[in-house]
Amino acid sequence: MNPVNYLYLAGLLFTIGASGVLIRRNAIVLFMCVELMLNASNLALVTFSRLHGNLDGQIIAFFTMVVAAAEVVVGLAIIVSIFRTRHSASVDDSNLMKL
Amino acid sequence: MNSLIPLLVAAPLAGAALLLLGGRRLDRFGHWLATAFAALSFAFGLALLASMLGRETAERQVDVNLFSWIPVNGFQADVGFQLDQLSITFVLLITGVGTLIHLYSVGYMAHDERRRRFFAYLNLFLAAMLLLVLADNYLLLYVGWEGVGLASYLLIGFWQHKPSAATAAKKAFLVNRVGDMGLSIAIMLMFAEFGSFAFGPLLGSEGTAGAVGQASEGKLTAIGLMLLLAACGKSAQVPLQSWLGDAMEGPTPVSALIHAATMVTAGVYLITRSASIFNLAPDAQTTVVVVGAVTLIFGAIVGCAKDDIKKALAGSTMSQIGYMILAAGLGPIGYVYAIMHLVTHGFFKAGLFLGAGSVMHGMNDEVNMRHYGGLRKYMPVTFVTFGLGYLAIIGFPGLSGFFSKDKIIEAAFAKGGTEGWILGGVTLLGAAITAFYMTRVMLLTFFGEKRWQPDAEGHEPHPHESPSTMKIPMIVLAFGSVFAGGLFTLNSSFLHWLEPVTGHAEGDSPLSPLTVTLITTLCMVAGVAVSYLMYGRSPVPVVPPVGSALTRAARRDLLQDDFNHAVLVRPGSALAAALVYFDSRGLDGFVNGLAATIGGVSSRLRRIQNGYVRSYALSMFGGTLVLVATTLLMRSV
Amino acid sequence: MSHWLAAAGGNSASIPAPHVEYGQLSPMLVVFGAAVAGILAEAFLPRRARYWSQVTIALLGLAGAFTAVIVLASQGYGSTRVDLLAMGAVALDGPALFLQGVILLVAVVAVLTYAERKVEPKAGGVPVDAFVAQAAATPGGEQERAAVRAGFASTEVFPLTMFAVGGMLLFPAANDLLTMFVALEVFSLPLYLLCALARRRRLLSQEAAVKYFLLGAFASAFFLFGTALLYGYAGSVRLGDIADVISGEAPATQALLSTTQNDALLLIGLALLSVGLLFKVGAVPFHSWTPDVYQGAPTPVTGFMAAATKVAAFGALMRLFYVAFPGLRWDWRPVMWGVAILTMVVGAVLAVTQQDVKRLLAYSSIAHAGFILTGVIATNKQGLGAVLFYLLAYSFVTLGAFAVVTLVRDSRGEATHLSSWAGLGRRSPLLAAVFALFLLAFAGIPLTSGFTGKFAVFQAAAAGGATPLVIIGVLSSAVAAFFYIRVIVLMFFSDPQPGGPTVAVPSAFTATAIGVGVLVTLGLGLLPQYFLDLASKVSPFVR
Amino acid sequence: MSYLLTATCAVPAAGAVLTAALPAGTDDGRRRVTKIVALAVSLATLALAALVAVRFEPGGARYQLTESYSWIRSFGITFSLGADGIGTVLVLLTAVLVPVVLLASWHDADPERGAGGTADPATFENRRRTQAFFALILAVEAMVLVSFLATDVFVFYVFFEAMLIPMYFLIGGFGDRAGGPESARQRSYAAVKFLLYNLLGGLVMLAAVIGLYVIAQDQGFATFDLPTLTGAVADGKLVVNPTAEKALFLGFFFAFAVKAPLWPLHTWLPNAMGESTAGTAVLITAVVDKVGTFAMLRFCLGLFPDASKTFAPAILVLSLIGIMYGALLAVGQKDIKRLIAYASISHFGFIIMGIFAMTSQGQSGATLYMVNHGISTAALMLVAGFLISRRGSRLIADYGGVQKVAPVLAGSFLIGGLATLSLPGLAPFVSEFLVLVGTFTRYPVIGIIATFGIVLAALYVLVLYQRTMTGPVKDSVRGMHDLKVRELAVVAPLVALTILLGVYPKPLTDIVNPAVDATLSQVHETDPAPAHPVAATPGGEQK
Repeated sequence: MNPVNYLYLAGLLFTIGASGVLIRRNAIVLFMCVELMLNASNLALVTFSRLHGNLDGQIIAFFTMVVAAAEVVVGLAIIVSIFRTRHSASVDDSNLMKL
Repeated sequence: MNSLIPLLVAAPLAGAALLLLGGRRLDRFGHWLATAFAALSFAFGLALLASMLGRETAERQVDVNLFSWIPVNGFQADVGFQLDQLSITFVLLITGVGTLIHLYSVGYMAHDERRRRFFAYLNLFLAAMLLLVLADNYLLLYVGWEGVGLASYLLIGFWQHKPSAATAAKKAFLVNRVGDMGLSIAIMLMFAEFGSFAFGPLLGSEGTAGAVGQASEGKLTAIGLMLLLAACGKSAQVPLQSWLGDAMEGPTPVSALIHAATMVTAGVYLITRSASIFNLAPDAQTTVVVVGAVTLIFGAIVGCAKDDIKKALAGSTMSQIGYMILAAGLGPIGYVYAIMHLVTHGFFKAGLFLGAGSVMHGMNDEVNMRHYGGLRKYMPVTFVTFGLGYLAIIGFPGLSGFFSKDKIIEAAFAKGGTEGWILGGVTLLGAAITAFYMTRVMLLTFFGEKRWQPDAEGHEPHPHESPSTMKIPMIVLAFGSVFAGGLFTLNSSFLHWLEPVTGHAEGDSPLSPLTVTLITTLCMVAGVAVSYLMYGRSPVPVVPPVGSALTRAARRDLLQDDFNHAVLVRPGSALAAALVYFDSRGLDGFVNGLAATIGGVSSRLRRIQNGYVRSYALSMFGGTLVLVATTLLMRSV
Repeated sequence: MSHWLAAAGGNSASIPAPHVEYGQLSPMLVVFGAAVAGILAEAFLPRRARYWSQVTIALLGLAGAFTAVIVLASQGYGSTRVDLLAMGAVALDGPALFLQGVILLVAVVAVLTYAERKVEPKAGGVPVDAFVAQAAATPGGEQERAAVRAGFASTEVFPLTMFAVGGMLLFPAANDLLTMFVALEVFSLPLYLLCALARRRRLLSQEAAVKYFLLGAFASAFFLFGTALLYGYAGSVRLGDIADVISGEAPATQALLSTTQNDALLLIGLALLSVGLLFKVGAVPFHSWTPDVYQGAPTPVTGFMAAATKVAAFGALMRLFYVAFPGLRWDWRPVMWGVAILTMVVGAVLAVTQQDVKRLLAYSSIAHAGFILTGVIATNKQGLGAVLFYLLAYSFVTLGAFAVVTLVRDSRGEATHLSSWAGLGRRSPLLAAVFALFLLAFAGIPLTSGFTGKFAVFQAAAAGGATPLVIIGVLSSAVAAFFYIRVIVLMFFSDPQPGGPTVAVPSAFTATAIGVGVLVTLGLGLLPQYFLDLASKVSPFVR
Repeated sequence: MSYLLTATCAVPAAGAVLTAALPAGTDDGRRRVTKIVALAVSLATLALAALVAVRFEPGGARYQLTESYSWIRSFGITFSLGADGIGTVLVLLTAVLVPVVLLASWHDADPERGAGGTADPATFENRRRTQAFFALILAVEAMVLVSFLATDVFVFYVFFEAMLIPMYFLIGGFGDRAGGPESARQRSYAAVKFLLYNLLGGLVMLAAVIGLYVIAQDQGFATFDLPTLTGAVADGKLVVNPTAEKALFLGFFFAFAVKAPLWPLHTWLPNAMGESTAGTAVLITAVVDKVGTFAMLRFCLGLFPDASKTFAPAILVLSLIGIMYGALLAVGQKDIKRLIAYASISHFGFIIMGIFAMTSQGQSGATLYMVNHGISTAALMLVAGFLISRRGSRLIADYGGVQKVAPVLAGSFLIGGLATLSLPGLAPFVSEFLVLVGTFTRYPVIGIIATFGIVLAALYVLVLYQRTMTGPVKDSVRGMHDLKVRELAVVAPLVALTILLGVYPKPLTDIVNPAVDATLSQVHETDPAPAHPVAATPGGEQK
């Protein structure tokens, strides 16, 4: 299979993720969409790694996963604490600060 | 001896400074101090005259350069004096009559609490006028010129608590400023054309030509017209005459000083001094003559209609100065006679004003002649001196005015051609009207029945003769009024005296001198007769009759103030008001509007910051798309 | 599947043993070490001892790291010597070392403001700082009240900050995109948490954290995708390699021949990377998080974040543009022109109508990002020095300004609404004068550091041919001056409100922080030569 | 190298610091110490300035007593001072006026007298108020002196801008007694307007300064040294292309025209002068604004000779509009201080006209005008201030007949007014006439129209005098006391100088003329020659 197709897939996933961030309300889902974008990047990295025939891309993908995991930890901590306060995970509820 | 020249100016100036800075402790004798300074200056003048008479005609002019005043590259103004026959004539007139007026004021102002200051201003007036006639360049002359304006401002407005006095003073200064503008432009023109504005190099002296000869007639005409504008301002010639009548708000000695010895004579001096320029600019000369002729009649008409004794005299001054300006405009045939009339006029007009002041002094400061009448019995000295002045001014044969005015009328005819006839006619008409209105003044004041009115506080007037400090000057001036003209005409002494400075040419008169004299005298008699018929034979109404349109207009100074108000004051105020509005709403409004626009944009843009994280993400996403698109576009372009 | 393995196996023999230059990396290592030590202290020390030990560890760590920077600099690093460390992942060159020094100094001052315990009223008889008693407790809940009564404190902010500092040290030194990404996350994640830890107004604080986190993660995703694309284009994430590929100097492999045909990969990758960095910088249109986060975060954190993040992010941005994309200058410069103009104008214009002092400073920081961008765009030696100097000057003014904000308080904590600052100059002229000095420095009035910085940056931009940018910069400075002056007017010429805020008397910590801010502001304004030299003598970026 | 110039600038600067540091207090004793110290400092400055004038050799080098210290090497900036003829007379003016202003403002900063303080005398602000006021004035003096002496474009710029800050606080913080409840708002509006206008001007100039440096740097002149730059421009070694030169000229000129102020950039002046104390108003119009016109002569003409000539006609038209506009607005004013402000705008029109007429009379006249306007406006404004302090109103309509109750005050006011309307014999006449003549020789029409200004000047001065001083005594001024000894000590030197410099301006012209020659030769301009010079027929010797 032409590896370029993976790139198309990666682009698609990235776009889906980005659109998700834009249209979903739930903070958790939003965050998952970001994760989707990260993983789209991973896919692209791995694909390019294959294309170029070096391992850099794959190694980066591993790093990304670790980073994403750390992000999850931090993100969930924040989201959970705000959920406890507001009893809502909707990001649209957090708009005390504006203008 | 020449070192006395600066002292001529310095003496009264020192007097003014001393009196102003000296404070209250000088209140008791300050007026005498000032009079002494004026007299000192007069003494210096006499000494200098004696010294001058002792020299040959060609060596009579003396130059004293004191110090370099404004030295800038290519521009050199010095403080220097030039004393010649013309200036010494003025010096003696100014200091002589000036000293008499000082003396008179000692009595006249005896009860004024600010007398010290009054004398300081008088001294200042003398100093400025002396500087004007002694300066050896136009810029220094300008200093004296405006100094006179300042002194007149201070003196006209001396009774500042009266709003009318303050207004009159302001008006005098402002109108004069318009004239000053002319002098200023004239000096600029001279500098641009010749690189100098000193008399010597510019105008030349006896036997030597000045630089003016090299300039084009157009330039000289421009300079001449600007000088004329200046002269109009100082000498109250049409169209800048409006301040003179109002200037009567000042104490009467001030009027005497302004009208006789100083101020109004400055214009005549300027034109005579600038003879070299005017001689080469016939168009400018013609304008001078026209201005003089118009003012001559104008002043005379105004003088006829006024009931206020001082204003009637003011109209007369305007008219007489018109004679002088006219004469000066005639060129070499008239210069000497202009100055001669100026000197004789200085005597009799000063005498008339001091007499008027004396009358007012005795009549609780009443100025309305309709409230006078029959005063000759109560104020004999005043009556006699005033009467001699009256006879002099109407040109009663043998008195000063007769000689000097006659010469001007002769010169007017001597202009030749149609012009000569017209000018001669105008001057004759002027002589007739002069006789008319002066007779009117005389009759209303000293003859007829008593028409005295109680003053505002209900005091009946008790006319009495004035103290001797006031009488002596009047008597001295009366002597001048009687004899000066004859003295000057004897052997044409005045002509020979001034000719080296002003030059002289005999005109080509269509009428013989005797004929002119006869016609003049006839005109005078006619004027007196008409006046006697109108005012001498029947009682004068206390309330003035409505009168003809001309009379009504003349009472309002021939509508000059209305004209100024409509043409200058009202549009000017409107413009100022409009500009104030424009400044706050237009310019500031623009800036404030800009600020408001930024504020508005800011408020609107703020709404994008709506607090929703998803919309922030959207803006980021949009930004990213734009960034990507532009980056790609940049490459494809 | 086999060719995947083959591709991997083909290189397996050539994987070299990693070589790490611990000495040269010591600034970062010391900071990370201090952070770990802080975690350990948090875990094992009794609650009473934590505050002092954490402050000590943090300050010692930062001081040690700064010493290391000085030592490296004295060895000639950064000026005459440059090096690539850790197998080329980390650069040791002038800009990196300079910015690391700045970040460390900023961090020291920031830690001082963290350590302030005199301003906040005592809780449970114990002096407390600006941070939440117990982050996990629900705001206003019983658990929180108990924690407050017990005098708990979130001393973990110190190790968190140290991690962030470590990441920031690495960020401008990162020589490949992966290291850059990791550094970005290492300093961002602690900051997200720190934002949530305000003692007062916890709802705002949490909201700030969630916004910052979500948007930050979003931006990171862009950065990462950009990394992927560039990797796809160049076959490497090393900045130098990418530059070589762009300029065609790299040995052409088969893969490169095909990928380099597609400039879209390169250009989109460049754009996406820029998004990630411009987000951290706070440039328009990626700025929208700034005001909300600055407002909601605990003020000491805001100060730290505003100063240090900007320093680190601009360092990375410049390294990216100067090292990886000098050959693409004609592609990215127009775009960055646009961004710079927008940033300056929008920042200045939006600040005009702000009512909250922290938001005002946030918008001001956006405008300043625009000014700094003009220096970045210059892409000349002067521009580099100017940006470095500007960052130094700006960060201390910012720290000082936010430190002042912590002192103006009413019963509900900091009184950040501008209306309550009315008449401050009459109650507390000294503090108001200090704040006015900072505002004037922000406005770029001569004899303050802000002016020198602005002059340097604009001068570089003009020399780099960006005259229109300079003119727009100057005009938006004028707009910006308007709102700085508005605050000064408010402080000095308005009457104080009854019941308005009081000015707390700070401990030596905050006083020192403000004092340092004042000193640096005046010093860089009056006698900037030494620091200008320092900034302009730095070596160029190493490749 | 002598240190005289540095000392001249440093003494008031040190004095400002010292004054500010004096012990605070509300008792008269403490305040008096402050005032006396400030006055002593300003007198010491005057002594130093006099020494500068004595040491200055009119026929010597263009810049004398030069000093130069390295400041910011990176940008070729040296702290260079040097006195030329024009600068020297303006230094003298400043040094003379500041003690006078201090003496005139003796009680203006006392909280119970001047406006702007709070009601409670014990507040910190009120206890420090006197110190602040006097220190700010001295600070302004120091900065103005540096501006007049700086021979480095950057140094000039820095102090040109920095002086806005103390001026701003002087305007905004201290008003006269006349203020109603609205006054605080009006005052802060005026202060902000002053600052924003001038800051905008300064920022535009900053762009031009940077542009100049960049262009010069490209051609090997990486310096801000004015003699070097002007020399290079004159020798053709530094060639600026015409478009750039025009742009740079406009950048510089804009700043100076705002400061000067030239129509239509003048609108800040009436507000600033109207709302501040009389002393501050004098400081603004007589001293600070002179920096603008001075800088036109020194910087615009020297650095951009061709552009100066290109724009001269347009600038002349603007200045002509300014002359008439200012005078007409002065006629329409109801407020004494605003009237004087508009009169100043008219006078600044004359000054700028003289400068750009490009003749030696014009420029010498303009320089003298700066001095004379300073003295005469100071006299008028300070006496107006004394008047206002007695009655507590700025409205002309509230006065009338003052002459009767306070003759010396009225007399002083009249002399100030007469000087303002350029009465011959008083100093302003000399300069005004020179400007008119200098303009006329090159631009006759403009010269003639400008002459109308002298009539309008008489109008607004005399109307003002008439309405306030003459007429029946109004109840509101009854019992008003005449000038006190301190006030006489303020007026006397000003009046004396007005007369002295009107009668004998040679000492000044001797100093100024060579500098004007040098300036004119920089723009390659010579005076128009008279058509029929008198010198061709010396004294009428030839026939």
